[in-house]
Amino acid sequence: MLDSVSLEVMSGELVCLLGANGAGKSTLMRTIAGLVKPSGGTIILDCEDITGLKAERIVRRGVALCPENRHLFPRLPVKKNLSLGAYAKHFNVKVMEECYDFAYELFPVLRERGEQLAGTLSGGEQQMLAIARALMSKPQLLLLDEPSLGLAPLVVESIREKIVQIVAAGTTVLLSEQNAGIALSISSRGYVMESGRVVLEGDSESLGSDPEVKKAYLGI
Amino acid sequence: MSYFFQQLVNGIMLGSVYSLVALGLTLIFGILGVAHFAHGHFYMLGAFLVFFLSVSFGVPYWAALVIAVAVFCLVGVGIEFVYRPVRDKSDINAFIVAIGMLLVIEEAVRAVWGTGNRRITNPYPQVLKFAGITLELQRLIVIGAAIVLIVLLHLFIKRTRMGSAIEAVAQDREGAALVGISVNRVSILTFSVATGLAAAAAALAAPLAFIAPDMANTLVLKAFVIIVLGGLGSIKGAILGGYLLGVMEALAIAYISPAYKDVWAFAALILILAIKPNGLFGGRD
Amino acid sequence: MATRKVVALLVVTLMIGGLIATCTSCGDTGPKEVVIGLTAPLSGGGAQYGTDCQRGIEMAIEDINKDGGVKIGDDSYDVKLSSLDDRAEPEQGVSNATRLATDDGAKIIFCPVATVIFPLLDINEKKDEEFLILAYTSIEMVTDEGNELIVMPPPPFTVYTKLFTKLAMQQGWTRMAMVQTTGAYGDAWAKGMGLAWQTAGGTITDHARADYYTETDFVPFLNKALASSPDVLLIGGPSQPTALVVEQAKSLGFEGGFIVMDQAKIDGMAGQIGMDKMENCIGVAPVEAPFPATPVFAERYKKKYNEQVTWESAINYTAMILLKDAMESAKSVEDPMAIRKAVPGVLPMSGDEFPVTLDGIENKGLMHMPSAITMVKNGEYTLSSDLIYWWKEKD
Amino acid sequence: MTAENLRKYGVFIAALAVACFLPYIGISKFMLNVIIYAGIFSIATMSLNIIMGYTGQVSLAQGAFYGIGAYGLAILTNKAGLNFWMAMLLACLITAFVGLLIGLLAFRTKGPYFIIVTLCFNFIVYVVIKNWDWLSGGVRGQKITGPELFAGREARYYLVLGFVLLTLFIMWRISRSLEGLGFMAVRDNEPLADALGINITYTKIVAFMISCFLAGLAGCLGALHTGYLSPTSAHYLLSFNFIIYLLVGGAGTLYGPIVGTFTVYLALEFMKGIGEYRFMIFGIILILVVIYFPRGIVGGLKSLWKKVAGSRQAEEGA
Repeated sequence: MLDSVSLEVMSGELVCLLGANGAGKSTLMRTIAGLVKPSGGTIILDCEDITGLKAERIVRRGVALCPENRHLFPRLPVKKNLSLGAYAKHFNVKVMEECYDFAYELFPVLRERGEQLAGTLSGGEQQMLAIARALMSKPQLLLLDEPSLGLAPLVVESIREKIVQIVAAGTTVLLSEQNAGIALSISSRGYVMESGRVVLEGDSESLGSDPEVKKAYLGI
Repeated sequence: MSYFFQQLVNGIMLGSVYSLVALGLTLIFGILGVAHFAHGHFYMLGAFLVFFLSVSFGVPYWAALVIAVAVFCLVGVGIEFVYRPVRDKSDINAFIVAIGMLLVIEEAVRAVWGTGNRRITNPYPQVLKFAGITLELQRLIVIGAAIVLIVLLHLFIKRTRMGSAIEAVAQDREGAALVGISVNRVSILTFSVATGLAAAAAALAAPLAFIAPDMANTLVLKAFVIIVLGGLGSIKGAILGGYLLGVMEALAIAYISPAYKDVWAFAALILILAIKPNGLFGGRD
Repeated sequence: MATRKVVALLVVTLMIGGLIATCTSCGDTGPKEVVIGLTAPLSGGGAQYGTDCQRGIEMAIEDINKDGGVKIGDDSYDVKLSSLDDRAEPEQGVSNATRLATDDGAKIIFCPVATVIFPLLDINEKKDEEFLILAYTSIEMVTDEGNELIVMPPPPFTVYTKLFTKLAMQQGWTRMAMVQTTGAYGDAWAKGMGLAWQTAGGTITDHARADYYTETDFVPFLNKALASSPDVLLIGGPSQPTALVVEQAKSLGFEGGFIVMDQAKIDGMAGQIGMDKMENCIGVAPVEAPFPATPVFAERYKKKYNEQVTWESAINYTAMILLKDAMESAKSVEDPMAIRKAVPGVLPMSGDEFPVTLDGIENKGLMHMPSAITMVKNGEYTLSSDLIYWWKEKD
Repeated sequence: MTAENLRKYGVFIAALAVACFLPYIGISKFMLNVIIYAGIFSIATMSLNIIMGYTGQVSLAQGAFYGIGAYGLAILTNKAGLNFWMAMLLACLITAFVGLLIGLLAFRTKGPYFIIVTLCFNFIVYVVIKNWDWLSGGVRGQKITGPELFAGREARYYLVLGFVLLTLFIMWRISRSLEGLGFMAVRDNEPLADALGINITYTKIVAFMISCFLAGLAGCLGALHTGYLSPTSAHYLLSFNFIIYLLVGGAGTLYGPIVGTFTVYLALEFMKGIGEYRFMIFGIILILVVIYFPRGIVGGLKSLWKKVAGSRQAEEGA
């Protein structure tokens, strides 16, 4: 489904990935995270080839995916979901505490909901939990797949702010979005995908003013 | 009234075995979505191993039990590898693999130990009498040991890292992979735990009755009824369902009809599923 | 994946090929042979019972072949036993018998389970596929249909019902609960026993039948029966599960007696659970007690199979020798009707070669074999050496 | 006749020709017996193919419906004294009706739940037949006497052959009809079929009823051939057998059920010489087949043929 995609993300950057439904954004994300085996090409992280590694190895290398459908553990409490987020890293108690603190600072509502089952949270809260869970492994690179999907505008706005905070705290983020307006407003660079290929790339400002992008993704 | 309690105790005894067997099945179904129809045959094999150790080799009962459980934890690892190629295929493929497996096991046991019934000497034949109830000590041990095993399993799943990994994979396999849990390893672990539990149940209950190559055929059917009733993949459902079925059966023998004792459970299941298509306790879909 | 597939295909083909090869090669034709069929439970709860029958026939065949086989004129035929497992299920039995009769050409088929014998009576007179049924059962009803190709050696169970009732009543037992096996045999027995019991003034307190061939734990059934506080339990099916029933009933605190149906043998049960647990059991006497020739046979049997001899082996052994004599007297191994008609001529069979005695045969096929009953008292068999010539007391 | 047609029908016609003269080419009575059973079971397997192969619902109750058909026939002839053919038709209709009732309950569930519900139903039928002495004759079973015409084995062979061909024809018609397409739409993508306006439950139930009718027919023939009926005729192990036959032959294919039944049943019969070990070997073969040839014999041959034909075409094109 993907065909000669080439993109790079620098350390500390927030890069966005635009494209319509079915353009291959999710597949790309899942391939990087190791859920889908690529038939060709290479994925390089910190000068090391991580192509074809299993998902659990990739998490250990510092890449965490917050997937499109969240994939939480619905019948486990919120706190357990978070602790499982750090499963791959074998952190000691002290580091775990730091991780919880960071997550709760970012999303205070999760502290209140600590003992509640993840499946009973509202859509927005679930999205926050999914992001927080991905952050628990202290990733260098966070892959965010459609975090705004199906959420109310107010919640989307809050998520947008949180993403900015995450980047500010030093995590590199690759954000995939259908909602190009939001994505371009916070990212530094962006790529546009169509039927499995990257068709456009550039810094966010120029992408935002590109007439094609405006017409196709910004609805202007 | 004491007759009622007598049959109730019988039912709880039966239910203990059902619960232990159903627990393993539900764990496996939760992790892999595999209807492990050969599970009962590993129970049978466990009983024969205890028979072999204690009767042919004179190993003391409890030592035989521990050895059987340990051996079957390893056997579980092997089972996982047989299922691995069909894990993501349709339900029925795994089912057929299970049938193939159970044919091999049953005939192997027939070849080694013959087709007839065998008996393991009851290690605790002492008869207890209290409140009008009479039962052998071994039956009480089955009930007690089942509770201990269930509590241990609960602690394992709720309190340990590996236990949480099992729950995570059962609830969302992709989510589990994303947080760095190796689904393959968890699935091996699950088969190991489940098969060990079956062997434990067999070692406990086998001295009370006959052991035979086809002893587990109805047992495995009932275990399936239990886990469907409790909601596929639900641990709580398997435990409650197991005891419920055991008690129901004993009371059916006592008050309705011994001949139809096996029917009530199955009929109840059909009715419950017609009303609640995902089982009494919900469960995954 | 592709290479694996090829390997898998190779393995599968090799396995199937190998199997077919081994099977076709075993069909070689040697000297003249007469095939005797057996359909019996060889697995499950009745496995021991079926195997005991099988061993008796096997031993007889060994003796016959050692003696030069079945001699008819100048020809002699080696005897071969072909046995199939029917798990005491009628349909399986029918399919086994058809197979034995058509494929192996068996003209005589042994069958030790009444439930299976009944359907065999419907097919054994079919033209060109006739076979003689050697019915090892005590249900006299199998001879009632007027089938001309049946021989039934054991005494009918009705011999026992009155004797057992009398013996039990002498102990002061009047309340009986029945926990016998399901099926034609168990039902007929329970009916007959119930009649004898009630005629003698006893009461039947409960009826909780269980399938002895498939059940493995009888406690729930026994609890039900014992709740009616009986003095005595009617139990029975194959010896092995019956022994478990006695053991479990005692573990539930039952102190009364047991009337054991004739399929289960008191000595066989004692072998399972020990003589001390057999106290107060009324049943058929151990085979060695009433017949003087049996101990020799028992010793040979023990040497060969390392197990205690049973009625099943002893009677089926004698029956097989009887059939050999009948074949020789009829001068045919092919015509079951002629063989059947030759049976009265070779009777009685008694003496040192035969573990049990066969005195005569009635027109319907019921044979005259004396029997004996026993009751276990203080760890001893009582009454066991008194032979009962039941047919002489028939009205 | 084109080469394509020759390939398509040639094998079939050759097989049919052999089948027509089979009893007279010197095979043993026993062999003929085995072949008759294989024919009867292949009707049952074809009936399973409708619900499992075409409609995608794995039913483990086919053994029960086989038994209901057989017992229906026995009771209608023995107890009600009906004419044999009349009884046979009625028995099949009764089976289909029971199928309707069970379908209404069972099709509320899906996937593994459906498998278990049908299995439970089969178990219940077995236990009821075993214990309902008055109606079924209980463990003892009962006798079935067919019409005088079919007293001989050869005659029964042709009767079964006729019904196998009839069932095959029905299967062929179904796979090409609108209903058949509906079945397959439900199998391949339920939501999509729903969106296309196919009534899912109705479609499943129709398929199930046809399937039950044919399973009942197989049961009647089985009872007639054996001449005797006992609870084993409704055992759930029968259901397992039918599923194995179908998967080995190839689910969802026209000839798969027949090929699978004959292969497995005959192989197991031939291997009887080595005793029960054959099941051990059979078990291993079963596992290997399901893992490496999940589409069965007919499915596998089809894709092989496609590959061969495809490469040939490619060569011609080049």
